[in-house]
Amino acid sequence: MIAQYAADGIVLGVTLALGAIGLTLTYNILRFANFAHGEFLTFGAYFALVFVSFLAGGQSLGPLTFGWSFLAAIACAVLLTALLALILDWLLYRPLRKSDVAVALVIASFGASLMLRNLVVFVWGSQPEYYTRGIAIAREIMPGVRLSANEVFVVLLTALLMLALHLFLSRTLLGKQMRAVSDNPALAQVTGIDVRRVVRWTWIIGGGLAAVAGVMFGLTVQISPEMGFNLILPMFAAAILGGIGSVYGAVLGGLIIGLAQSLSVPLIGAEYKPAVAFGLMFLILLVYPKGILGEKS
Amino acid sequence: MTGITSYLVFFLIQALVFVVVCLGLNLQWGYTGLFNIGVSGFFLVGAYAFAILCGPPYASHLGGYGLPFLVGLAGSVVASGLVAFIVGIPTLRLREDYLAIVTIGIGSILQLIALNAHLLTGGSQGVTSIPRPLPGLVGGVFSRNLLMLALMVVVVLILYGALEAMVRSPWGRVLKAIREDEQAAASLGKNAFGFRLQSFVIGSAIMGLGGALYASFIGFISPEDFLPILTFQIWSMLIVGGSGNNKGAVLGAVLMWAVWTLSGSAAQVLLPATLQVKGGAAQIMLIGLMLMLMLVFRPRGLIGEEAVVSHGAEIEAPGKSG
Amino acid sequence: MSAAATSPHAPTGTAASTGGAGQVQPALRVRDLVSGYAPGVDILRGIGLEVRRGEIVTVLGPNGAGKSTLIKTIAGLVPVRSGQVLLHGQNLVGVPAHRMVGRGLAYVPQTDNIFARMSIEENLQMGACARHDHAGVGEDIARMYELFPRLRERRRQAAGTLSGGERQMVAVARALMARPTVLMLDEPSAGLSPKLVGVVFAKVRQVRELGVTMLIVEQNAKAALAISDRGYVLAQGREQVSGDARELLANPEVGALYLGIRRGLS
Amino acid sequence: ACTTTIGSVMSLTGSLGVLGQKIAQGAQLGIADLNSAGGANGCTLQLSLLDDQTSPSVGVDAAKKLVDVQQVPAIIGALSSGVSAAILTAVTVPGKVVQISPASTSPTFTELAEQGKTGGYWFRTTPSDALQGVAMAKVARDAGFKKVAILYLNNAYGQGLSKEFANGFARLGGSVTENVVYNPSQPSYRSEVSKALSPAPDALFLIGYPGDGTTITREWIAAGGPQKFLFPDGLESQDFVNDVGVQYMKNVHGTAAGSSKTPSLGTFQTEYQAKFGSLPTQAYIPNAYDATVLVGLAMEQARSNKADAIRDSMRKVTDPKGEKIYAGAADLKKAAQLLSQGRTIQYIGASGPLQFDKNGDIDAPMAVWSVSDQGKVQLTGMVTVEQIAELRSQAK
Amino acid sequence: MLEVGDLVKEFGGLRAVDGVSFTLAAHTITGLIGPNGAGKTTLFNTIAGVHRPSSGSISFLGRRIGGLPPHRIFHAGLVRTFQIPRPFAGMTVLENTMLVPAGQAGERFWNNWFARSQVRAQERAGRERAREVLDFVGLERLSGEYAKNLSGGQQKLLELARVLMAEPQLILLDEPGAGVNPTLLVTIMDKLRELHARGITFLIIEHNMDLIMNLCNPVLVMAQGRLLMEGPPEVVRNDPRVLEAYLGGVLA
Ligand SMILES: Nc1ncnc2c1ncn2[C@@H]1O[C@H](COP(=O)(O)OP(=O)(O)OP(=O)(O)O)[C@@H](O)[C@H]1O
Ligand SMILES: Nc1ncnc2c1ncn2[C@@H]1O[C@H](COP(=O)(O)OP(=O)(O)OP(=O)(O)O)[C@@H](O)[C@H]1O
Ligand SMILES: [Mg+2]
Ligand SMILES: [Mg+2]
Repeated sequence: MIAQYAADGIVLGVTLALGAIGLTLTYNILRFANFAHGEFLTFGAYFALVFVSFLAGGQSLGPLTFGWSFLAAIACAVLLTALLALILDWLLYRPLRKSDVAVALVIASFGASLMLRNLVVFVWGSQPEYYTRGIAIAREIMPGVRLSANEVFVVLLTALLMLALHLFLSRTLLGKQMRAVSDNPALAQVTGIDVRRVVRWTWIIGGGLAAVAGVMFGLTVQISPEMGFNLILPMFAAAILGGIGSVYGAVLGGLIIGLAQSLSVPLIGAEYKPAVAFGLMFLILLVYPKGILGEKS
Repeated sequence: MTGITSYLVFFLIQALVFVVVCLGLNLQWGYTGLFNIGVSGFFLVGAYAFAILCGPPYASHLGGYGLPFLVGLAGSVVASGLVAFIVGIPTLRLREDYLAIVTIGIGSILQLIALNAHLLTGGSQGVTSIPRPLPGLVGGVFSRNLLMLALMVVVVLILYGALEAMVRSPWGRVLKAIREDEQAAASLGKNAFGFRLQSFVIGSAIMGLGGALYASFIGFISPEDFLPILTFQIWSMLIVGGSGNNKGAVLGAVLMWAVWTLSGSAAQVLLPATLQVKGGAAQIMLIGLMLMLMLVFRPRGLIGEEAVVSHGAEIEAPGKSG
Repeated sequence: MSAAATSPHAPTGTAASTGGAGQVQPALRVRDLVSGYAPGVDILRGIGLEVRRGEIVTVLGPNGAGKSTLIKTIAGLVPVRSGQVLLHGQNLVGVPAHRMVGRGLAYVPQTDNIFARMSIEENLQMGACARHDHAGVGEDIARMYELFPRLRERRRQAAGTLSGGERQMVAVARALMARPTVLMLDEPSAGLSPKLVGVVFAKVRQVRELGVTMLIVEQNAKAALAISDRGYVLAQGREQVSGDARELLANPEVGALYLGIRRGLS
Repeated sequence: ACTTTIGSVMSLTGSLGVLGQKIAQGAQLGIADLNSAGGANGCTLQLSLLDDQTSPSVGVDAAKKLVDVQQVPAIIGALSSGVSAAILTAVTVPGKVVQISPASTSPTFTELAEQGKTGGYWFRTTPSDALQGVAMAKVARDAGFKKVAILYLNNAYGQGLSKEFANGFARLGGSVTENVVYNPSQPSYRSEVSKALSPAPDALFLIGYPGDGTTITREWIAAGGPQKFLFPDGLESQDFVNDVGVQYMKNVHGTAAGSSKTPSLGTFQTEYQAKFGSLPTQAYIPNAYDATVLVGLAMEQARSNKADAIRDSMRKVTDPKGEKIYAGAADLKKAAQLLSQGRTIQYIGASGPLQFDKNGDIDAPMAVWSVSDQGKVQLTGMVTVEQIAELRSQAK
Repeated sequence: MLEVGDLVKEFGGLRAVDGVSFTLAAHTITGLIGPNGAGKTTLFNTIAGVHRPSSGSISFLGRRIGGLPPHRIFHAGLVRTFQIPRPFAGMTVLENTMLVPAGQAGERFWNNWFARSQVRAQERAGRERAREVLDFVGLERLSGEYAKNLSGGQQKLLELARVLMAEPQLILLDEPGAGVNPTLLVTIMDKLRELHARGITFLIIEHNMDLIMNLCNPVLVMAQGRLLMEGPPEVVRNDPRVLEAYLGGVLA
């Protein structure tokens, strides 16, 4: 039975991880906690929904409930969400960055989150939506563990994206420039790094990953205006637990939070489930004050 | 006309409750740089402590001590301060943004306790019949509210004065120094952790005071009162008003509470009846938009932080002295 | 030090190091420069300055004179209120700071001049990030390690944990990685041991021999003027004295007012 | 002509926003019907609807604004029990204004009324949770379920209902395999579902609202749980059924306050569809309609727009001895005539007959609903007041 | 006065300070020189409590202070400056200095309610002192300026001003001369002598040999984490090892 809870936790954890990666990147490079990140997930999911209804039809792939067209929809959602992130940066965050009041950015992102969330309600309504009406019913994939094909797909896709991101950050010049900007923006500029370009790419990657996370979540749970908002705190917890700025930290943090939440239900009882993740995070921070994979002091 | 006055009195009481909480947060954030996003939790502790201490006996949960109003307030202050103390000891050593996440967690844990610890808090049913101050003294609704308002004004004035005296003193100066560079402050003999803890505990205790006043004013509390949106409300008040400045905190609280409540009426006036049900979403969008515009055009809030914190170090104007 | 020898930005006339100033454009020219931070408060109040190709020019002055502000203004970090800045005859006013490197102008800030959380090697790589010759970058890094052997030992260490002097080495090396034609150094010797000060200034001379023009701000006047061609003394945002380096050093008034030279000491 | 304003505070946003938007339409329809029947005391009625954002502090402020600035004699709302109670203690009771909620089911209000703290100004057109629990137990047994898993929302509604059901079901010989609580707005409920599923129940009794409810139901199905469901009034919603997927909703047994046997419901549904374009297949919409209509009728009966008069007339317009009046503009017109002749009436609401006891609570029958083969939510039976009373007396 | 015994500070595998022992006599100005990265600053940081010693002992005025937090060490009478200045950026220069004196009544928050006149009097006195000190380091004109707006050298001067406010028994100065204009440095050296005459002990890291030679006796030399030698300036200056590793053959 515990194995089932663990599997449930991992499925939730990878989605959290995917969202937390984007969060940790923007947090690290732009130096503020973007509470509107959750809404990037939401918008990503809804954008994909729009394309799914356009590209409807096609054969579903093997045991999955969707076909190739769905992958195309994900790609479109990624692009649009990245664009949304850029627009938000252009209109809101960029002017605020100039005034270097760090917390103004945080509060502004609260405001943006509020507005975007209700924009979704206004445009799409508050009813939950699904990519396919059918429910992918879980099968026993190991003794005592039942997962649906969609859930397995989500886990694999996340692993793939993480690998790609790792290669990108460690092998490309842009990846290094991102770290340089996060380290010392003024010096980065003097060194010849186009800080604005780096910031743009940060949003594109963060927004894009958020879109994928949103779609994955929509695929395994549901699409609703509140979905991103409900995920934002666990995502933050994951990012911080893993250590801000660390991609692997975010993944590890996501998995830990996912597992903790899931296992708390049989072990402690669901009434305190949201608290368990925080309690655990708290304990871990006492041992690793900078997060598990955070920078050493 | 009297109706409007009566409403304004009511509005102001609630706004002043938020002013109190906002002042507490300003001490923590504006003057110490403690990123506390568990405001709702400390507010909750104060409210429940007051309800338990001052309320009538309850059948199903703790309470019934029926203590006098001021004792209740003191109890709330102590209770929330104590919670802050316990939370603060391990967490105030962490990096500032980690404190944020930990306090979010504390806020939600406290809310869950309020919801689930039936014997202590009455659980989801809430706590009823919380007394107003001096219940027997006056009769009418309006005069009772006036009395409450007078009391709130007194509380806010005392609090404001006390806080100003604190933050404009060498004490406040040390807080600011710690915020700027903890290690340098430590090497100049300032016990950073000790000062942080003081500020965190006092600020949280003030939030608890706000909670107690709220409970007493409304007369009923339930876990629904203490959702994270409350924390967000308080933060937006502080940021719009201008953190690092107690005047800003007061102004911001009153102003943002007005926006928050007026936007409802605005939606009602501006939207046709058939659209009113979608008006809720429009209204919240409006609040979000306002907040963002406000920040873009005045990122330091309406009244920005002052250059000089301590009274003793005030000179004419920066750069022109000497 | 051949880093600059093959610099794509190096001016074509490498012989310019001694060339007549009249015919050849100065590498860097500043005219009537006014700039400042807070609105209404000018820090630089009309400064003129010229650095000819291949020259080393030192700027001296008391603390708060505006030396760093001068360099920062040239580098595009402080807005110009009036006046001209020309690099090889091309206008620099209004060019965004990150494009300066591409034009051949590199700069070592006085403070906060390393990427603290990146390793030494990555710091050096960042210095070359406006370049496109990938092979050359590796060679240049190796040269920097020759120049500062200490850095090779610590190549993987986060630069923020280095000692004060080690940081300074990283900062200078990082700027050289860009293969600039004009290099501005803000107090490169601060915090270096006497031996290293000697080494750094010797290197500065070597770099100059290869055609890199240099503008140096220094408090260590003796060491700096010893390798410089000319010097300017700044105070309160204005030029007070300027002239040949050796003459400045010998000038008793300058010595007493700005260089801390007085009878009975040293 | 004159206008009389009735206040309403409902959750149009926040956690109950989804439900609230539809419920508010019920109140709006009530006002429209009253107006086409000639208003109240010759004046046109107007509904002043404010959003409480599902937050007590905002709700209290909205209510106070209605009472003080707009001088309304009655407030319809709020939905959430926490908000309603805050408004009751801070605004309506001290301000002596009638408050009538269509959706607050918490037993707290009964307690408050018994202590005399509502001044008689409190009413609700939905029964307390205590009634529904036993009714659901009976429905579950009638459907042949022996082992039921409960997943309930962690609030007053969920806690109350799950407890009442568990007691009632045990008395009828059933057993509850797992009683799992869940918190609102969690990203996912897989582990709660796994827990509820573990001892292999016959059916799931899910207590909550659409939104999280949809998530849980789908996760239950995805996890391979039996597609047999018990749903309370909070989940009586066509949208909910559609969202989960009609194909999985073949075996649904639901309860909700109301009666399938009155003509009121049909009229209400037709009118609602005509006005808003879809059927009112969600809980509490008829209750909001009834609350509004009752206020209008009470004004008419009392020939006054004063709050105290409305309070005192509330029971007179639901007098079992009076002439039966059903929902819809036509009947309301008739009611106006009867009242002007000084006759007594009994308004039978869209949610069923409404008899207020001294605490402002109603004793109502519970309707039983299910999902038809076409996937439509429909009423299929009812548990009468007497049956409920009997089941409850067995408990004591 | 200060006794350091076999002190070791490791970072990961790196021994930045490797078994250093020395004794600082009261009323001396001791110089500490050594190549970049020798471990001088790390030694300071370990003495001042920023780092915990990996092993070894530190005692000050007979009290063991090894491992105490920095603020406790300050109160024991030992103050240090930072090599890379760390002013309180968002505070004015005057506030930066007025902050320093220990035991200010106004630092206990309740005194600001109940003992206001005492606090006020102390503030007045503190302000006077701060003005004197700022005047001395030449920052008087900037006392109302935000510290972040100071030039690099001015920030170093502010560092110095702050320790002068503290009236400690022992001052550790980490490169007080770096980036400071030589003319001003001459006056600063005069002032240090004056303070020394009043009984304050100094330990100074410096690369400016003028300062070391004129001011310090004895001089300690560190290299690669170890104490290389100790002696009067002339001896140290002429030691071949020092010449080779530190001075690079150039005499100051
Ligand atoms: N936190 C740290 N982590 C790792 N290594 C460190 C750390 N701090 C210092 N070091 C290393 O310890 C050695 C000694 O550094 P320290 O700052 O004490 O040198 P220093 O003698 O003060 O040199 P300088 O004269 O250049 O300031 C250096 O090689 C430095 O890289
Ligand atoms: N960011 C800033 N904002 C406002 N004023 C500044 C800022 N930076 C420097 N100043 C002021 O400008 C003046 C000149 O500073 P600058 O840094 O150019 O001096 P400097 O000549 O480099 O001195 P040093 O030798 O001490 O480095 C100083 O009085 C300083 O207070
Ligand atoms: Mg400078
Ligand atoms: Mg050092």
